[in-house]
Amino acid sequence: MSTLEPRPDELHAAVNGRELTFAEAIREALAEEMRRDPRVFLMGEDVGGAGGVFKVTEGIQAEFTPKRVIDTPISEAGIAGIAIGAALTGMRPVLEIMFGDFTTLVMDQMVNQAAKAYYMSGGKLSVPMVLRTTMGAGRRSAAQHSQSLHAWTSHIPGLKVVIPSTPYDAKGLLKSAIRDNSPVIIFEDKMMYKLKGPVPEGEYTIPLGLADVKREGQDITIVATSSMVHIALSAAERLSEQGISAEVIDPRTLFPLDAQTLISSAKKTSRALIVDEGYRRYGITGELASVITEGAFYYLDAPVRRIAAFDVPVPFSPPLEDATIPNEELVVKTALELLGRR
Amino acid sequence: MSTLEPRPDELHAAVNGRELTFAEAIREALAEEMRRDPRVFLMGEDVGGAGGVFKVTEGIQAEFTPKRVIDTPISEAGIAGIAIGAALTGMRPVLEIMFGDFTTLVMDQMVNQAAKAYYMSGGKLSVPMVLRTTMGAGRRSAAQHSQSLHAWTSHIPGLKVVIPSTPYDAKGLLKSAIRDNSPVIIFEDKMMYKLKGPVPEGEYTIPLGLADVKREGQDITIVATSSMVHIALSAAERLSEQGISAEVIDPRTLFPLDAQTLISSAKKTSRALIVDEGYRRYGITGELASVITEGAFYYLDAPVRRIAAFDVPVPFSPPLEDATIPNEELVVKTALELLGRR
Amino acid sequence: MLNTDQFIELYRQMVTIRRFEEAVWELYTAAIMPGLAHLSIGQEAVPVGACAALRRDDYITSTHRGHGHCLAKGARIDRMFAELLGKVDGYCRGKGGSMHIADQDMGNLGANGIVGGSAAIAAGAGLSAKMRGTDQVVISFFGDGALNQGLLLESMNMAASWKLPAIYLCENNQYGEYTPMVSVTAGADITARGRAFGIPSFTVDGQDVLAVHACASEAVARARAGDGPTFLVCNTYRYRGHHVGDQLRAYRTREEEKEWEEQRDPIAGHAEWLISHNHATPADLERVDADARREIQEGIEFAKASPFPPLEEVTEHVYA
Amino acid sequence: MLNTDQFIELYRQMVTIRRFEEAVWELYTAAIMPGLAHLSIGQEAVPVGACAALRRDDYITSTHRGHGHCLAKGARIDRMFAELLGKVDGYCRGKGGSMHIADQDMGNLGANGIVGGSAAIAAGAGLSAKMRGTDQVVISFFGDGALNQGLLLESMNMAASWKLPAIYLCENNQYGEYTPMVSVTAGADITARGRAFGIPSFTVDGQDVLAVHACASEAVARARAGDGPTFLVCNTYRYRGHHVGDQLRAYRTREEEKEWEEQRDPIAGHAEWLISHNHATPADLERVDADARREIQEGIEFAKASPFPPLEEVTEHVYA
Ligand SMILES: Cc1ncc(C[n+]2csc(CCOP(=O)(O)OP(=O)(O)O)c2C)c(N)n1
Ligand SMILES: Cc1ncc(C[n+]2csc(CCOP(=O)(O)OP(=O)(O)O)c2C)c(N)n1
Ligand SMILES: [Mg+2]
Ligand SMILES: [Mg+2]
Repeated sequence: MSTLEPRPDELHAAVNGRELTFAEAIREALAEEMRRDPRVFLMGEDVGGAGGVFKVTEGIQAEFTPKRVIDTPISEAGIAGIAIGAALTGMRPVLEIMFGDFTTLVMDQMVNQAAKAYYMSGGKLSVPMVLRTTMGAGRRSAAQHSQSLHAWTSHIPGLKVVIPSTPYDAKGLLKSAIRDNSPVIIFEDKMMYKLKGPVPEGEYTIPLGLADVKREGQDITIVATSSMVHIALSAAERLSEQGISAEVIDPRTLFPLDAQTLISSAKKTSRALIVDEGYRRYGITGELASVITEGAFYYLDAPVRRIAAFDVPVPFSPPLEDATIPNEELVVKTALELLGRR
Repeated sequence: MSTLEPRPDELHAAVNGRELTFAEAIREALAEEMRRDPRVFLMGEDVGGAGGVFKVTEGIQAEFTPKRVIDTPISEAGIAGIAIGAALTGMRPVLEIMFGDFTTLVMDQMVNQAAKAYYMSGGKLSVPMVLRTTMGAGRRSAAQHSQSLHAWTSHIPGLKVVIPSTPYDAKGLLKSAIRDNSPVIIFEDKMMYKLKGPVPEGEYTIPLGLADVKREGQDITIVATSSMVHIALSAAERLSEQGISAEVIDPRTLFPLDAQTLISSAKKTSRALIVDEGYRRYGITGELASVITEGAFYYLDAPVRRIAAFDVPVPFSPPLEDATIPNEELVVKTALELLGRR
Repeated sequence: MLNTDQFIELYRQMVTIRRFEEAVWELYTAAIMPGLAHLSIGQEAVPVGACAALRRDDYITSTHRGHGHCLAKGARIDRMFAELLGKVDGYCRGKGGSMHIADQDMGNLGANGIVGGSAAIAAGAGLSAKMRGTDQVVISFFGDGALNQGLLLESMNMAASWKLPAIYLCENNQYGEYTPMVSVTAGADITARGRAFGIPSFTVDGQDVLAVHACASEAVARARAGDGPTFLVCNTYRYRGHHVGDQLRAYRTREEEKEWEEQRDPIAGHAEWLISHNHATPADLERVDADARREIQEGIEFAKASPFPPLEEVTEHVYA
Repeated sequence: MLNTDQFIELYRQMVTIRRFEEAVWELYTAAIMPGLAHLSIGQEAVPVGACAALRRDDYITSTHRGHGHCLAKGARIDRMFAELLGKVDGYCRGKGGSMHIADQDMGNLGANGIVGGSAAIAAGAGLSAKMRGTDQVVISFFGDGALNQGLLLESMNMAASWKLPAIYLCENNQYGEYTPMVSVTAGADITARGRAFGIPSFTVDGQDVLAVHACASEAVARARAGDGPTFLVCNTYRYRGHHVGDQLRAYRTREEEKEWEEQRDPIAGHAEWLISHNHATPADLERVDADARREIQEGIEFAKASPFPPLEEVTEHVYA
């Protein structure tokens, strides 16, 4: 089921051919939620006057004033803590951490404070905040500006993790994240900000914990996240030219994880392949492969295959960087191997 | 092969019935390395005068003076950076971060700086440092002092991760870690510091990347880490009473990972179970299960099972805390299920 | 100015904290209380004087040494003991324990196991008060050790830049665990760290509950008026070890301990003041003490009688 | 005191940095250089004046805006261009790029993509020098934005506590990206942040290479003598956008830009000084400029001719 046809369990509106970029969809979600709920506010480095270094929040400060769109000092840990404190006391902050690589600076606040406050207080204190950050290589930004560190927060009980692949999903998921009463991290691939896709006007949300079948197929299951969904879809197209029908599933949220959709697909196709842009070891692919194997072992004809970024710091040099990122070619090749076609 | 019989590929000395606690073994490794190499020094909060809150470094400052055993301010990120700077310029620091939960504060320094310096400089700058920290629940220390966060650093290329389960291994692995030219993180289960075990006098090292078969068996493979090794060994004993021969494998280092030893065992037994005390999702167990499944799929009679800590912040209340930690009972039960005995 | 009842109330609170923590020591050594706890015996004047300057709807953030803050911000003894024993009637349903204890309904945003970990949370509560248009203020308690956590300095910078109603209150008990403050904390005068951000910064005798109260009241007034943060360094001393059961004493001298305990005890000092200013007789104060002891005994009984949380709760409260 | 050759050398270095970065701008806009780069055009006097106070075996830590530091610490132009183009002859074999560029053999411990990220690394290099018994010193360069990173303040505290031979040098170009320094940096005088740790702290005219050199020399002498750190705030200005290709200009005024460029340019200023003090003629300076341009042209040719690293290198240098 493509995003053109929202699932029946999603709030939705007619698409009517309207298209937005990934960045615009996020901006629209932010603005709508800020209009709806005066407790929602934005903070981050250069999110206000400059509209964010990726221009995602452009124009938001003009509508909502600097009181609700706050340019902060370069103090990642501090601004995360400020968001937590505000969330504990009745506000619903949306914090931007410019590069996912800098989430390394907010781990104590997010993991030891935000993720645990509700539990440690026996349900008395809650932290309804959203942390928006980026992921993805390919911009020749080298090792400290190219990582996809979504595995870390996905590992932590108390956090929810959203990883949209389309403008439609980004908008609907971000709105749900903002309305959620727990801390939610959302990873946006910076290479997708200009990607266009259908986004209906007006209100819709996508519940966290619902995978989306981006393409139906019978012969092989490809589970892909974020920008890897598009690589998987291209690969599926190429596979179809060889008569292979690939199903492409986007989990959309890493926690809560819609394990059932992944498992059912693998049971149907008997072969599964995971594509994620994080580092391979001890990351997303190992977990998703295990979840599928646990649920569909007796249906599988071969072990689940994993495609991820190389386990190396992302190099600057373009040919080297390109080699570290999963690509369509590799997905096709791996799928064919998995199907015994090579 | 038990630690009483070091593997032939390890430098070793005769054991002669000598026993040390886990803490003493670590202390001995530190002292020996400091005597051997004047570049080695220790730093951390209260590691000097007080000998560390777990008494691991007791007496070290008296031998090596406060110049080489440095009590630091409570500035985790800062002291990590200081260790990195010292390592970049000819020293070999061993940094203690008191609780593994506080490694959340050093992630930027360890992940964006230490792990990447060698790569980003094309091999010109190296960071020969060791970060010692703790893991493990069970001390009624609640959610911010009980986590086992070894999955995070294991995810990061450029870092090595050591996770010893016995005094013998702790000493030999720590010595190798100190001699390694890359940053190494070592996780010590604080519940094991008083655990006794054979440790030969004098020089031996254990290479990083070599799993140890702690108990040989034919019917089922139990891969266990850190203190879970002892739970696995007790479970294996109980299983043997029911005529089941369990092989217990301790990877000892999560990176480099001795995948071959895990896979060979699983091929032999056809059934594998992973026990680790980190959070379950997106953690150690998913990776190890995937590695085994990839390598031994066609030999496995059932999907690899995983036992890990509950995916909840560690609760203070004793009965609740106990429920979150894997135990012998659960290992036995899961093994029996895996063997179709239930 | 405070009246006689309020002066005596300060005394009552300090005595209650001391008796409470003496009982914690006993519960721990009798192996009735699980886990760890950090006692603030000797430091009682700081939370009591400071929290007396707050309204119920004001916030505090607390530390690993948080029983005093919790009591001074209005928590009940019985439910605190229940928390310390891991029982379901505890403020956190037994899930938090000593290191996370708080009566959340009294504006306590939690004790904290991460040194310095709540400094920015406090600033965030202040920002929130400002955005919501209330005149609530927040006091962030932290120890001298936390002065060297970068997060604290980041938080002070933002509190000052944005004129947040946040009071940064350092309980300078001279040591972080076993490390003397002066050996790891550069600069001759700690208050310079606040002044560097343009924050009005003062040193206070933390053993004098009236002095603490006076300074805190001024700081609170400044914050409520929209004039931004204050940094207070309250000099104080913990009589016991770093944590219950801690026997290490090599890091400080017996003379130093004796001087603080015998010359500068906040409870004895305030008692003398109350009597010499005719606010109370020795017998009045005896009665306060006896009442506190009784309440504590009852609280312990309550806590012992309370059950552990049902096992199903282990997976509850992970997500709100 | 410096001699004529040295005065001219300062000029040569500043001109080289400017021409180098103008070339970077062109390489970027011509789509020959991949990725991002942050130019320090306008700020040249700071790295040049500061590094001139250092020996070859002294260390620096650099920033995302690091070309100037790299050149001033002695790197070759050709190998720098090779790095910027991702070629194997680059200092990092093309793996680092602009944000991680360094001639490591000259004591440059690396440019850094994390704002404030190298502050503690610098302290560590200082600690190491002390432990190894050398008299090496380290200069930690960082921007005004990094002043609000807690790590920097933690590092200053340790450098001061342990009297480390580390110089904290803030290149205050008045903005962190698009945010004015004054809007997010509390306190009337930044140097108070250093003084809070007892560190001698000074404001320097960062557009005057001789002033920078003089202050840095004093700081270096203090560090070498074992008297600990210094904090220098060098006021400066970047003429171009935050990064190459950055067109956003709404965050500052044309007048402000003009004032700095036309009234306070470090190269023009030093040229005037050299001429008026008879250290050089206009023709001498022309020649310096022409030489720099030629060297840069050759460096670019070298870099273009250099191959990309072989693909196998992608998995090399992960572990030492
Ligand atoms: C981030 C962090 N680092 C280290 C610790 C271990 N620790 C607990 S209390 C303490 C000393 C704190 O000193 P101070 O802030 O002065 O408070 P005090 O204990 O004196 O009240 C330390 C180091 C911790 N809990 N959190
Ligand atoms: C930890 C971190 N946060 C944010 C960024 C994004 N960023 C890059 S440069 C910059 C501004 C830095 O300002 P300043 O320190 O004044 O240096 P300048 O760019 O002015 O030279 C920011 C926010 C980063 N690279 N690292
Ligand atoms: Mg203290
Ligand atoms: Mg700047």
